[in-house]
Amino acid sequence: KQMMVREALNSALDEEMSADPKVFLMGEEVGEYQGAYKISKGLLEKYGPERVLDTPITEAGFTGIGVGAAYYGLKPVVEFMTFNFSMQAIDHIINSAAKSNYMSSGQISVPIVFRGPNGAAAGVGAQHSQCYAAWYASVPGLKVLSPYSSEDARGLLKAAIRDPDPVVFLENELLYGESFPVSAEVLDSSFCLPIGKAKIEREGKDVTITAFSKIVGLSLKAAEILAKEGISAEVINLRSIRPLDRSTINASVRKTNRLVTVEEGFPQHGVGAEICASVIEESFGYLDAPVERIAGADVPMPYAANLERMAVPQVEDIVRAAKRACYRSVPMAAAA
Amino acid sequence: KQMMVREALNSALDEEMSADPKVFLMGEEVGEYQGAYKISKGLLEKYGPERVLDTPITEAGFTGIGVGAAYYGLKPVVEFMTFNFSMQAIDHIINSAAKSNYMSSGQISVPIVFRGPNGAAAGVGAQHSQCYAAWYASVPGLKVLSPYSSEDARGLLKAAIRDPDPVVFLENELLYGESFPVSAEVLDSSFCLPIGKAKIEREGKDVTITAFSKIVGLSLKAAEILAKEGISAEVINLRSIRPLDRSTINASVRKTNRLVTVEEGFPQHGVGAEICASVIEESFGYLDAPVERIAGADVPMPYAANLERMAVPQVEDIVRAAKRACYRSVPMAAAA
Amino acid sequence: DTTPLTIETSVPFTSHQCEAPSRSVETTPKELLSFFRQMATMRRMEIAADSLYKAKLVRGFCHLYDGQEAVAIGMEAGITKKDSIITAYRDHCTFLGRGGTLLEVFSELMGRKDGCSHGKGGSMHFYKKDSGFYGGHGIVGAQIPLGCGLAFAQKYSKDETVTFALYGDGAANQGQLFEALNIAALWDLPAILVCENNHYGMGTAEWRAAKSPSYYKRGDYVPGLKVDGMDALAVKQACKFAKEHALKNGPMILEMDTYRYHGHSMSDPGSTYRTRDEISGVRQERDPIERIRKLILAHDLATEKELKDIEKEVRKEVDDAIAKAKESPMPEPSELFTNVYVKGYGVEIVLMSHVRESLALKYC
Amino acid sequence: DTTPLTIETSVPFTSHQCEAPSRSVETTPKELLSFFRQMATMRRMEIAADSLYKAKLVRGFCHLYDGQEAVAIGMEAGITKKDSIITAYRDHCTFLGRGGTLLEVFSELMGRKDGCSHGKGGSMHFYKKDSGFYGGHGIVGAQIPLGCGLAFAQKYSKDETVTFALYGDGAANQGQLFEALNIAALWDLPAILVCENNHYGMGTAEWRAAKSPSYYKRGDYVPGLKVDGMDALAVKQACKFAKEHALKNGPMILEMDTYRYHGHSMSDPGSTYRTRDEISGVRQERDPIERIRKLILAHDLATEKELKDIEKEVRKEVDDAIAKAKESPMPEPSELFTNVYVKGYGVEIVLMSHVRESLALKYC
Ligand SMILES: Cc1ncc(C[n+]2csc(CCOP(=O)(O)OP(=O)(O)O)c2C)c(N)n1
Ligand SMILES: Cc1ncc(C[n+]2csc(CCOP(=O)(O)OP(=O)(O)O)c2C)c(N)n1
Ligand SMILES: [Mg+2]
Ligand SMILES: [Mg+2]
Repeated sequence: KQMMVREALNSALDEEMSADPKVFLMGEEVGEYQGAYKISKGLLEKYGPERVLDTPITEAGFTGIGVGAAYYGLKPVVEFMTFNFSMQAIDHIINSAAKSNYMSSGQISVPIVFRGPNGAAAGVGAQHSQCYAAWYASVPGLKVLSPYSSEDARGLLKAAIRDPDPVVFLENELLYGESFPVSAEVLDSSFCLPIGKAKIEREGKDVTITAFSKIVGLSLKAAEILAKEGISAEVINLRSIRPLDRSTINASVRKTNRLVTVEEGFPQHGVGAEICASVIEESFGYLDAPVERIAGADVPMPYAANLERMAVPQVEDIVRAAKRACYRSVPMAAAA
Repeated sequence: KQMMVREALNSALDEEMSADPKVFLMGEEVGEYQGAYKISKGLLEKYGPERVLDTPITEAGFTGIGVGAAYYGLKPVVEFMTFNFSMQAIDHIINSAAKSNYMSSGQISVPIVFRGPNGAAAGVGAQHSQCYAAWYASVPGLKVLSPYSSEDARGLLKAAIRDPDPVVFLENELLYGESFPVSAEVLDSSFCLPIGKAKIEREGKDVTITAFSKIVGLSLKAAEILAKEGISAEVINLRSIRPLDRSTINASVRKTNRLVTVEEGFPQHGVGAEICASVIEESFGYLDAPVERIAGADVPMPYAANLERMAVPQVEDIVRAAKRACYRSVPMAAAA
Repeated sequence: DTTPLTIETSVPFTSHQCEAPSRSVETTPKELLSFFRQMATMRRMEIAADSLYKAKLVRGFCHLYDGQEAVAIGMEAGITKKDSIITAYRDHCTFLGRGGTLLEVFSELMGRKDGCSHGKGGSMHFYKKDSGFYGGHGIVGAQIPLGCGLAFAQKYSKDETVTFALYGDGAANQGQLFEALNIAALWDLPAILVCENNHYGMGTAEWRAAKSPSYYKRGDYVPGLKVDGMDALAVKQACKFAKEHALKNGPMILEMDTYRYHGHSMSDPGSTYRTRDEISGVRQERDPIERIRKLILAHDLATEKELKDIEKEVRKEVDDAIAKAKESPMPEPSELFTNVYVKGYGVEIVLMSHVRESLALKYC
Repeated sequence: DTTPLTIETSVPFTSHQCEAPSRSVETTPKELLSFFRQMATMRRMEIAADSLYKAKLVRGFCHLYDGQEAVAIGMEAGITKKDSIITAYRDHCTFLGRGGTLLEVFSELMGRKDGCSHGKGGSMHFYKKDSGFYGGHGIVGAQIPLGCGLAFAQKYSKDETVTFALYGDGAANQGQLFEALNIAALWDLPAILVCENNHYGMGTAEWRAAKSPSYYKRGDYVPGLKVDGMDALAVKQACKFAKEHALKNGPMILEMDTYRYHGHSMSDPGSTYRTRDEISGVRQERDPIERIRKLILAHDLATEKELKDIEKEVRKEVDDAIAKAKESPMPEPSELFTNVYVKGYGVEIVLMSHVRESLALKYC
């Protein structure tokens, strides 16, 4: 059976709301409009305006309200129309949500989910295209998930809602309409994925490729091309950026001895940098080539189609990096 | 001659305000109160309330106003009482300041400085101790500086104010009262440091230690201890986190073949991770040991003195890491 | 023809903490005809943008202004290009009003070199600094403090000019409005906050988003005026009044009662949260262009035929601009890395471009 | 002694969008005596905290509440522990009012195990969830939406309780207040926004930070009450009134006219931006404890001697608590890593503790 990511998210929300009366959804246009991207379609009708709340365009205010409701024991799901707008509310995500359980020595837990599309969509320009994975995942107290497939979307969103801690859930607008095969297990309402575990999407032995969200798809395509050229790439879908599944990543690198990290966000202090450091810390002696880091270009997102294409990683970039990692055993600098 | 960091910042502000009538200072308590940490002492009296503006406690509002004034061509210096409060205004720093020159193809430049104390002070708890270096320095369009000594403070703040781009200037409260020797050159009103250049604070040949802000001091102490044990450490004061001076760092590592990165901020996606990745990318073949990454503990800052001490890097942590890097040539994981 | 002409506004102004200006607005035949031509151009331009979007020549978000033209036009008539304007993402017509060209608009929409942002900004990020237009902002509410900052700079520089910061009814609930307004009032900044109340923020009717939808009273302590935003002359009168006020006494709020015919952006059909009757009712009774057409005809300033000819001319101008824009090249690949910083990437600025070596291989 | 007693508030309430409650407040001798004892305890506690700070036993920030005690006390008298309270960093007395102990206060201030946050929170981060106290927040203004969120949850859970969200005059300018209030009003949340107007936000007098310092009118459309915050009975009356209102009609604002004797925090002498005369004037004429003392004496509910004895007892309680707190151990080193997440670091949660291996070496 095939399922769209949109449906996967919608059904996960629906099931968790139906299972736990403490779960409610709030955000801009989530109710009457059925969600700016229709993720919450039908939920208002089903659960009523007490549990599906349209908010004004005031992120700081409604996010603070969500966090306060979580203090009290409810389980809010706060939708950001996109994560770019979460910056207006970031103080509540960091200072009010992530740190409260610690500051109160466990008195005030914050079971809340912040979700919405993250990163680049298509042609929406610099202010609407930022990836917040690295920022949020740097903060102790938060968990940060980023699904790729419909299975991920269902299993991780359900895990996030059930989790007692604040979870930042980074979706991708361009995936909403993509379909993925789903098993009966995935469709079962009890289905849930563990937080902090990566998934090996494709096994391989020559080079490890790490990716999350939409980029997993590109990496899989790259792996296919590489296979044709005799390079067997292992593709890791991170799923969880915090906690980062260091053991899966390191185990893979110890097998392949080569690593390409791919992400859409800005390079500096990105997820790739962290993965590189994690591997250097744990598997330095196993690396046969420098880590190849592919990231979004270090510029605000341009609008023009040709520039935009250059600014985000493409399949060919991944292929090229993997080849570099495999064919070249001298340091990159010497080759450049 | 000795000069306190506080004085260094104050004199830099004073001189730039006197040199350029477009420079003005705004923030909470910067005027009549002389600054929460007295950085702006005397400036209100000297430049009047048109150029030294006390604002209400409304970071989003006054930061937006600062950025708007910079659009028009003024050169605002916006003080955050601490950078923790910059989260209320971060959307303006990122979306309104960093991206405007790009989005407008160069029409709207944003010559503004955001400054204030960053990172941990002493005993101020989880909400008042965060380091924002890695976040801001991930964003194209921003420059991010972090001074250690009085020389740094003067030279970098003057550079920041004169720079045509938005600069995030991360000070450290615990350094304000520290004195450093300053040369006549540093005291000259024309003194200015280049943005994007690190400073080798101490030359060495066995191991490279990178640090910024207060941690530079700890690293220098660690280097002294190491020297006594026969290890010659090179200490790099980064000064600029963005642009990061990759060439100075890599040149040093190519000489010492060992690297310890130190910072107070959270480890994941931190400055250390980036430096590690930069060195792996450019100097992989030169590394004789895994990079040692020292960072703040991966927890919100606790209040209790004993816990707080554990949460921030200490001299002994740096010494231990440097020794590990020097004495051990097998991978860390194998040793652990 | 510049013979003075006095015309009554459609409805009286409603005022808060101030005395409303007169309903009698001074104008001239010339002004009315130029209103007509400019608004017709804007209307035509937005309709054309709609088609280009549907033809997939425009990407991403695209927020159209048709229905609201009188605000852009009336405002310009009341102020000068030395005054500053800043607005949100619905910025095509505001840009045109400031003197931007159709070619710049269409080129930007299609991501071409001749765009006002050389294709790097897109629909939401138009600018024209040389005549005081500071964008084009995508984050709801952000332009309000930014506008107050422009006003701060005007006052600081003793320029005797003012800033108009435009925002929607949805944006009017943003906390940063209150923060900026408080500071503007404390510092007597020459800032005019213009709420373009088109009665919906995306799919949310004003009363569902605001406990008090009296946007002209948003700051208790700041004078405000409610204006028929479909009446270009009323807008002109209000903006003149507000400018004078702001130069003397600091900030003021103008609420423009207006309407957007299109959906919120191209992905919104615009018909699920309001009735077709509501839309056609506004079109029939309050359309800003028709209002001016009627005035022109009533005062015998032109014939119906002459007005139709203007519309034909306008249509041709738009078509020509589109044709030209389509020929405008994409930006050079190297433009990806320019304008991140003012001085570009010099020796001092280490670009991490090698992170994606491919870029360098392909284009540099 | 619980014989009813009716006492007039010091000054009338000033109201906005509602009818003010009666100035006649019902109380009892018992209540007045307990007000006296509790406020004396608070006062003594804060003075002791000052000394501990100067002795370097308390670190970082330390914001004292002396002068404002009537707000904490009066509020508790008007509500129940099922209602929620949330406040800013000036939280010691609010915590005590909710039933927290002196030992917990002093231990927390000194970063010890017996602190209400086991030493991990510090002065600004006190909590007592079991009696509805949700902190203790360090970011100016943040507690306002958080408080509205608590109220949301109360309404959602049909608990028939309310939340009091306390903030300062400085915080009252924060945009998030307006955002949260708007939502609270749209959704009829049982939230009471309590502005503790002590007339200074750090070194900034209210009128320098707010164009309109009528904090009880902050939301145009929301009823508000200005209350003498130095009069515990007036505070009680207002809080009762507000609670009833909020359960029926949604949010309400209470402005408490109060005063802090200490500087903003321990680093602020508190005398550069206000005169010593101003401070001593308030002490002499409006002190909340003296007001209750006078009432007790005027109504012959106790003798001066008895009140002095209470003060002595209180002093001893405080000293004892400090002695005990000093003996409380520092938190275990392993506590560094607990409570980051609810379930601690299990197999699933990979702590990056090896990043600072030293920690592991030393303590784990
Ligand atoms: C902070 C923020 N939140 C959400 C959005 C998404 N968004 C864009 S426009 C819009 C509606 C704004 O309505 P209004 O202010 O009335 O302006 P109008 O579109 O009607 O001109 C929303 C929710 C955004 N751009 N920024
Ligand atoms: C967002 C933010 N900005 C600045 C500060 C620093 N700060 C702490 S308390 C304070 C003054 C607050 O005054 P007020 O709201 O009147 O409360 P009071 O201290 O008088 O009780 C300031 C500026 C902060 N904690 N948070
Ligand atoms: Mg609108
Ligand atoms: Mg105050």
